[in-house]
Amino acid sequence: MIWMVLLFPLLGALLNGFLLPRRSKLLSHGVAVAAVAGAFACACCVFLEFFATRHSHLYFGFNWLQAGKFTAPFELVVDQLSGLMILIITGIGTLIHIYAGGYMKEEVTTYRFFAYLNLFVFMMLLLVLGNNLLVMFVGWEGVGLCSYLLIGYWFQEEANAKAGMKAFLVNRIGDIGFLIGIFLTYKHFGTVSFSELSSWMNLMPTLAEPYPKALFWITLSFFIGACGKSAQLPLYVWLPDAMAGPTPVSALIHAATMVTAGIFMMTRLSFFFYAAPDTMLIVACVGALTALFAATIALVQTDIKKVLAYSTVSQLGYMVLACGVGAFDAGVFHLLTHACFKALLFLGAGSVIFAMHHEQDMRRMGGLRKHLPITHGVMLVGVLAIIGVPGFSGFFSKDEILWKAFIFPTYGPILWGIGFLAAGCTAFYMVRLLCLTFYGTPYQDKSAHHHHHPHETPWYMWGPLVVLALLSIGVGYLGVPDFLAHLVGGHNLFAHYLEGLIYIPASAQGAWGHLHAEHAHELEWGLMLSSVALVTLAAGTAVFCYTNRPVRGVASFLGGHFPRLHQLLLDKYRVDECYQRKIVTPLAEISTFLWQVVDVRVINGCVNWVGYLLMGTSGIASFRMTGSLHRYGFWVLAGTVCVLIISCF
Amino acid sequence: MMQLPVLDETAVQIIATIVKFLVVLVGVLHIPPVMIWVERRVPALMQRRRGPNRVGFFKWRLWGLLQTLADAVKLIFKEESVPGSAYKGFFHLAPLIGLLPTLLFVSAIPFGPAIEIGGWKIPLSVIELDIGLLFILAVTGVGVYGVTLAGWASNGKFSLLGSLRASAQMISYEIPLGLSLIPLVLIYGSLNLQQLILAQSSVWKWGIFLSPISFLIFLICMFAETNRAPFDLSEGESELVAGFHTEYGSAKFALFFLGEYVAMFALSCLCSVLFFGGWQIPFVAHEQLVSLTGSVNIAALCGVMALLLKAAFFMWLYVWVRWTLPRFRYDQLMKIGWKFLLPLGLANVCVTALVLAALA
Amino acid sequence: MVEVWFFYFFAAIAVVASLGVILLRNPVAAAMLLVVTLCALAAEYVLLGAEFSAAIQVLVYAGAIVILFTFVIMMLNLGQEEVGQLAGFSKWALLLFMLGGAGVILIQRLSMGALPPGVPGGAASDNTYEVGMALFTKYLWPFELASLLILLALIASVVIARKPTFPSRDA
Amino acid sequence: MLLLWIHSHIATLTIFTPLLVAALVVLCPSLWVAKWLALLGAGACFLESVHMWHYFVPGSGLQFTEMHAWLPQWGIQYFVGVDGISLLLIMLSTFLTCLLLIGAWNFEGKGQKTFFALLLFLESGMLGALMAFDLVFFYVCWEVMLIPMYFIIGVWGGKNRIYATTKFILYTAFGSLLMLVAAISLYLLYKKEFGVYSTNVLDLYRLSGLPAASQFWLFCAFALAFAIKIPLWPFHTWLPHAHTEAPTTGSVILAGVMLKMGTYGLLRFAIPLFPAVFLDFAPVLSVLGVIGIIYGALVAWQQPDAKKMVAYSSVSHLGFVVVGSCAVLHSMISPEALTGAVYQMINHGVSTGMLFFLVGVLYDRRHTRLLDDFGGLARPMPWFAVLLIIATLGSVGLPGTGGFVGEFLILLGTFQSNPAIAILASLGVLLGAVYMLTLCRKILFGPVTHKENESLQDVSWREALVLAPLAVLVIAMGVQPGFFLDRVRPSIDHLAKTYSEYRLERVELPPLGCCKGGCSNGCEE
Amino acid sequence: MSAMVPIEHSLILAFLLFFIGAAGVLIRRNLITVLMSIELMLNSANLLFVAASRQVGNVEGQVMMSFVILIAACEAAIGLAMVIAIFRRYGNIKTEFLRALRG
Repeated sequence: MIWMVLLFPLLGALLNGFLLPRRSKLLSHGVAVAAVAGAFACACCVFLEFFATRHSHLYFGFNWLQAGKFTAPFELVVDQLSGLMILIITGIGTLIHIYAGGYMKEEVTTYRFFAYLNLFVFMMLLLVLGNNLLVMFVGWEGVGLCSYLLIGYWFQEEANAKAGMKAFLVNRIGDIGFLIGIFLTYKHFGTVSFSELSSWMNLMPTLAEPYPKALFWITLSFFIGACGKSAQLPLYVWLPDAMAGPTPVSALIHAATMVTAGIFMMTRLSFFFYAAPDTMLIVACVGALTALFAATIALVQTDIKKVLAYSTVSQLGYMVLACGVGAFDAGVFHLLTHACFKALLFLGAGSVIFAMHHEQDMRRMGGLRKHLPITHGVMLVGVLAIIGVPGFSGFFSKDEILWKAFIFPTYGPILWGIGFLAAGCTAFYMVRLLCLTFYGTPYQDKSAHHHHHPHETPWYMWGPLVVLALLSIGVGYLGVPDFLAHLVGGHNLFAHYLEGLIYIPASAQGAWGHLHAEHAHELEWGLMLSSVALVTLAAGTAVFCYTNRPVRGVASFLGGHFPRLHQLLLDKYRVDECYQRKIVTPLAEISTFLWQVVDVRVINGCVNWVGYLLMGTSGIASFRMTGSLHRYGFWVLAGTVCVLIISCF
Repeated sequence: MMQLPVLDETAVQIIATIVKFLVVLVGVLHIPPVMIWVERRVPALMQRRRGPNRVGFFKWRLWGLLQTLADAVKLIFKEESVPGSAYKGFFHLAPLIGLLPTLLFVSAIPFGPAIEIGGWKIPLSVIELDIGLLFILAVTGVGVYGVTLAGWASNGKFSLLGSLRASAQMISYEIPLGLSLIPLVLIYGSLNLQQLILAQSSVWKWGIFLSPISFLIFLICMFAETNRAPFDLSEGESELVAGFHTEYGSAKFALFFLGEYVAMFALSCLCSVLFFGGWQIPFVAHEQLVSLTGSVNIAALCGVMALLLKAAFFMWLYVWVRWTLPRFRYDQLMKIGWKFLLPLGLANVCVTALVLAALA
Repeated sequence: MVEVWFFYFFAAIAVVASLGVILLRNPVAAAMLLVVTLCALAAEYVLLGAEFSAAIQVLVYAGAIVILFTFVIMMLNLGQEEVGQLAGFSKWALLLFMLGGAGVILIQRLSMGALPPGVPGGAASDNTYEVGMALFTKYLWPFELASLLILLALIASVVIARKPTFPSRDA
Repeated sequence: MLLLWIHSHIATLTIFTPLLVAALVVLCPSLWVAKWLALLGAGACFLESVHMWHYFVPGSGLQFTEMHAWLPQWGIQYFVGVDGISLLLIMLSTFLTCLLLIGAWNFEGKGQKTFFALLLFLESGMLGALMAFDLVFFYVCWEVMLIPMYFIIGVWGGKNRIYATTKFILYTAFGSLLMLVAAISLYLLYKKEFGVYSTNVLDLYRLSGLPAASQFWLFCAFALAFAIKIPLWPFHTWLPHAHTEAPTTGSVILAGVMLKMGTYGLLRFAIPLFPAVFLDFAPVLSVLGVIGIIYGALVAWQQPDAKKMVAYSSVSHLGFVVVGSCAVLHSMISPEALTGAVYQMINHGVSTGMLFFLVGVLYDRRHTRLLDDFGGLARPMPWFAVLLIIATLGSVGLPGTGGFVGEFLILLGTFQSNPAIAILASLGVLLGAVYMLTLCRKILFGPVTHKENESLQDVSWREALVLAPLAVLVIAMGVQPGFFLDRVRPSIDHLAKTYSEYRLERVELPPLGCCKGGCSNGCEE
Repeated sequence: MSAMVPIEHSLILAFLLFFIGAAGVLIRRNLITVLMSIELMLNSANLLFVAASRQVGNVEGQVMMSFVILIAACEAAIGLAMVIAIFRRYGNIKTEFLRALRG
């Protein structure tokens, strides 16, 4: 069954990519949806099978890579984490596939799109199912490849191709971290299998040198990998650009699944991370900073997808923060909820864009509520979920993270504070998005003579949205924090579910004692209420600023009084430019220098110089070579005569 | 027969050689008139017309034989003209250079068995050589110079082209010619022409029967070597006016004529010698003939007659073929020489050698 | 002693003709004189009892090689005005050379006693047969190799003399 | 009976089949027949190598050996054999040659027959060098390879071909001459130690008591020859010229197989013959390799010419192989790295060969290779785009392609011996992606800027016939490396573990018909 | 021909021919004449062979002589082919034009 989960999308990709006739869009769409839906069905079976026993199970495929002592079998594992992930991937994947059929209706090469998309699902499944680092890495880079292909799906535009390339390359930087992590792991542990590593860590009561140090480097390396894939500072730059791809892609890859791979990986290796507190601090800081950083950028963006993209970066920051403070379960839970509501938001935004004929600038929207009622409704749910309105899924997950951050012994309150601010920003920009898009007066395009009225999308596009909206509300209740759950006599189902997987290795128990320590519920209540208050405040401000009026208020205030700050935010802190100026351009100049000067002049020059030297020498030696046949003949014969004369004596 | 004691062997031979040479020279000089007559009368016969038959004394017209004589006289006494641009020396020399090898060729042919005069055995060839065949080949090779020089010295387009063609042709066909002779040498085991003749003691040992392919090749080469139809490209009148002797007139032209007919004669003789038993009369052994006639000399004379008859047949064949076959194209000519005759000749040599080795 | 006189006679012809070869301006004349030299040498061979050699000398040299020369001269149509000057370098060379040559001959002449005594009547009776036997027994392999060589030369000369495939100097 | 004969002379047959066919091809009057003949010959040669593959018994020994005295008075033999280090390269050579012939089927320009014959001749030389276990025979084949390549570049090359080919020949010949000198002194040293002359490599492996100084110089000479061939930085400058000027086929064979001769020679000769010096030199070679990796990648990035870019990428990729071969670890070479190195050789041959083919496809159509002349080709040429992307992915070492397996193993092993080198080398993985994706983007993506490009023909069936197997191979090598590596692993491990006192034994020829006995070394569960 | 011509005579003749030929090679600018001069030199060698053969009393000298003739034929063929090629290229056959060896 587990193989079927993998096989379906692969088959779908192959069929769409190589085998099927390419004319029929319906066929390619049907095949793609069937492949993912089939995979989803199988994934459900697999999950249920696992859920019944709660015992992780290994599936050996074949002996993939073997050299020296190194072995990396193609082996899959189904446990709490991967079971959940395959559900997310195939489930949300199915919805998005269905939706994509409508969204990509006008495309000619839909087969290509669906082939990539199915391939992506396959790779993502491989990533989450692999039982060793190497198989995971296959999926890890595989999804990067699909992301590259899908971002550059509209390759006719140079910018899209460049964005795809940027995504791939920035990811590759992270991948190198991942690779080095693998090397280090193999060096110190002699294996790359999760199960073996896990049991090794589990059995070690204490870690002597060199392990602590090694673990620091190992986890740091892996974290670099995670930074790349999960768009953390400083490697987040690819994700906003990745919005160049079709919106379903953004929903599936750049919101719901692929970008969370870093969190997934860190959770997989939680036993390592727990054992490396120094790294954890770095992780937490990076996560928190990313959350705030991206959120501030999102405040002023005008492109609807860009806002969502930065929002994604910010939310990923939350997840990483969760990992960093040791709350992997909270991180994964946020992953789950985020997958639902961010996919929802993206698809909703996609519907808007679709309805607006590929207009993405929010300033040119407005008042769409009347035209797109369903979309509006689901978007509203999504926004409420993401900003953490109580009762919606985001509330539970985000709150858990903030709480865990707060109790983190090192700089805990500061981390909480950053997260808290970010939550406020989130509320502001998401509501801003909603207001600009759906409320207020419609934008009057003076120049457009044939204004099309936006229409609600067909059922197979809004259908998935509705499902996702329901999920965005519903999944939150899986992970109600303990102190709330206790009110109704339950407990955090999700954390409980993951308990078997995420454990603190024996050697690191001391450092993470606070996670299990009893804390005052009042504090927790207080924090929760304060964040609710902040969210309300921010949302209210946004509503005040952006509804039914020309853009003003905070935004215009900011723009008016702090123009440079506003500009800085608009320019996304000019990080891209900085990278371009400080890294890419110098590197290109160095390359040119190496080529034009070092290679052509110096090295090749030396080689040629030897040749010229020889040529010159031969020139000196050949001055008697007059080229006259007669002279040569004369000397030959004269020599002969001389020899004869001499020999006669 | 009376001994002449004052003469020793060498002197006799020298005198005999001079005499023989003179005889051959005189004999050879008579060939062209006769041949010209033949060349006029035979086609006339073939074409059912009369040909030149008017010239004569009174009623004796001698079937037109005298026409030739008249022509000869005319040729010799005609005014000579030398082209202004010609290389004079070679222009004058060329006909002689052309004639000389053919005369040498004829000199090497044994016209009959040795005769006895005054107890001296005198062979009936001007030069008796152990390597007669090689000598003939060598002389044939040198024969090209006449043509070549004539064409070149005339310093005219047609002449040059004609001579280039002629000499290329002659060189090309010399090779199959030589190759065709090798089987005979292998079979009879000698290069001496007299020995070769003697080895063909009976009709069935004639070269034509022992090595028919050689004969075929030789026959073709014979025509080519003498630039006769169908290989007369070098003087193809429709293309090159008259080829290498375009610029020649009067006596020098006559010399060329002479050279050509002597060459024809020599090759006919060689053909008879090599393939038809030379001076041997078919079915009559030489000893029988000697005993029959009672004199070596008369028998030898009969032999000479036999050889001349055989040669006459080939001379006639020349004429016959000339009036029967059209001319080849130049590339065809070369193709036949290099792509057909040469491989055939080589194969012939190999096969003969193998057969001989097998028999031995 | 007739042979000796004959020898001198032909030797004189050979030397004079060969001088003509190198001195005459007209290449055709030179070629003709070369033929004369060769024939004279062939006569010398006969005098030396090498009839076979004489025959092939005429057959190959005169009948083939010099014909080739003549051919080429005619084909390139080299008028006598165009060619035949002496090389500029020649005077010194010739002088030195002739002196050297004379010296060598002189010395050679003086040291003649070192030569092995001749075998009287040494030439075999059936010269051709002997040569043939030597060629096909003792010298069989060299002979075969030589045939290969001549085949190569044949092909090579065809290839070299073909119409040029390289661009001419002006192009 | 015939089969048995073939079986017992399989190595010799494989070497000389192409040579024989090459002669026939030249002599064949009809071009059509000659072409098919060449293809058949190459196919036969491939089948012969498949035969070897099939009967190859996993194990460290030397198999399919054939030994004849050549110049017995000097101890020179004709000695050929196959072991795990050469087996894959042999397969690659024969396979690529078949494809090359198909690729050059409708060759533009004169002398196709000669061209085919030269290719086959080249194949013979390469196979000879790969199978030779006699130093002299190896040297002969090593030099013989140069001749056809010289003509292939010099006659059918681009505008600057004479310069390129002369440089190629002089440069490589310079290295080989040094190697010859070293080989001769090795030969004399052997005589000194054992009292007999021998050029048998298996004998030479037994040379142990070489003085350090002479080992030093001998290693230098050998290593220089191989470094030039590889080409290791900074001896690489002949490569861009040769590649750029060579016709497509020449580039493919040059990149596909000939460059590997250098790394192969390193593994076969330089390392096991002079282990002590190698230990000292390994860091140097590694550093040069790493410089090559990064330098090659950076320089490739800025190239305006697609072919030159791929050429520099070869410098980078071969750097990996060198790094992998020099990953010394506690008196042994890291087996992982060595396996990776061997695998990377094959993989580079396939993926770079494919890239050169693809550039050739473009060149055939547009007669230019400048990246600026292309752009947006994915629309008019979708299949071409697919193939180019597959080749690119293979080249950048995406997991699932052979490139990943090779690079990963190399880096993994190198990391165990020298983390700094490995980390720097892994930068090459990143930079590799930079330039390869740039190539892809500039050719395939963006708007179609040149009008001529809008109506370009997609890959033809014949080109697909060449490229599809390579594409399949790129992926198959990533998915099932075991299939390729299981047979050769024992040899590689043997070399890795015992390189300091390397010995090679000759193995009896396995009987015909029952081979599968020992191949289950890791290929079943 | 029983009487012997002394070998010295042949030697001197051979020397003369050789030097005449060599002089021809040196002083003539016409390639064809140069080639002919080379033939002369070869012939002098032939003469020596034949004379030596006579002197020693076997035919090996003559065998050698036939080889020499053969090589002369090859040389003439190739040489003349080259002359033709040179003529095609330079338009004449003076030796001055053959200066490719000039350093």
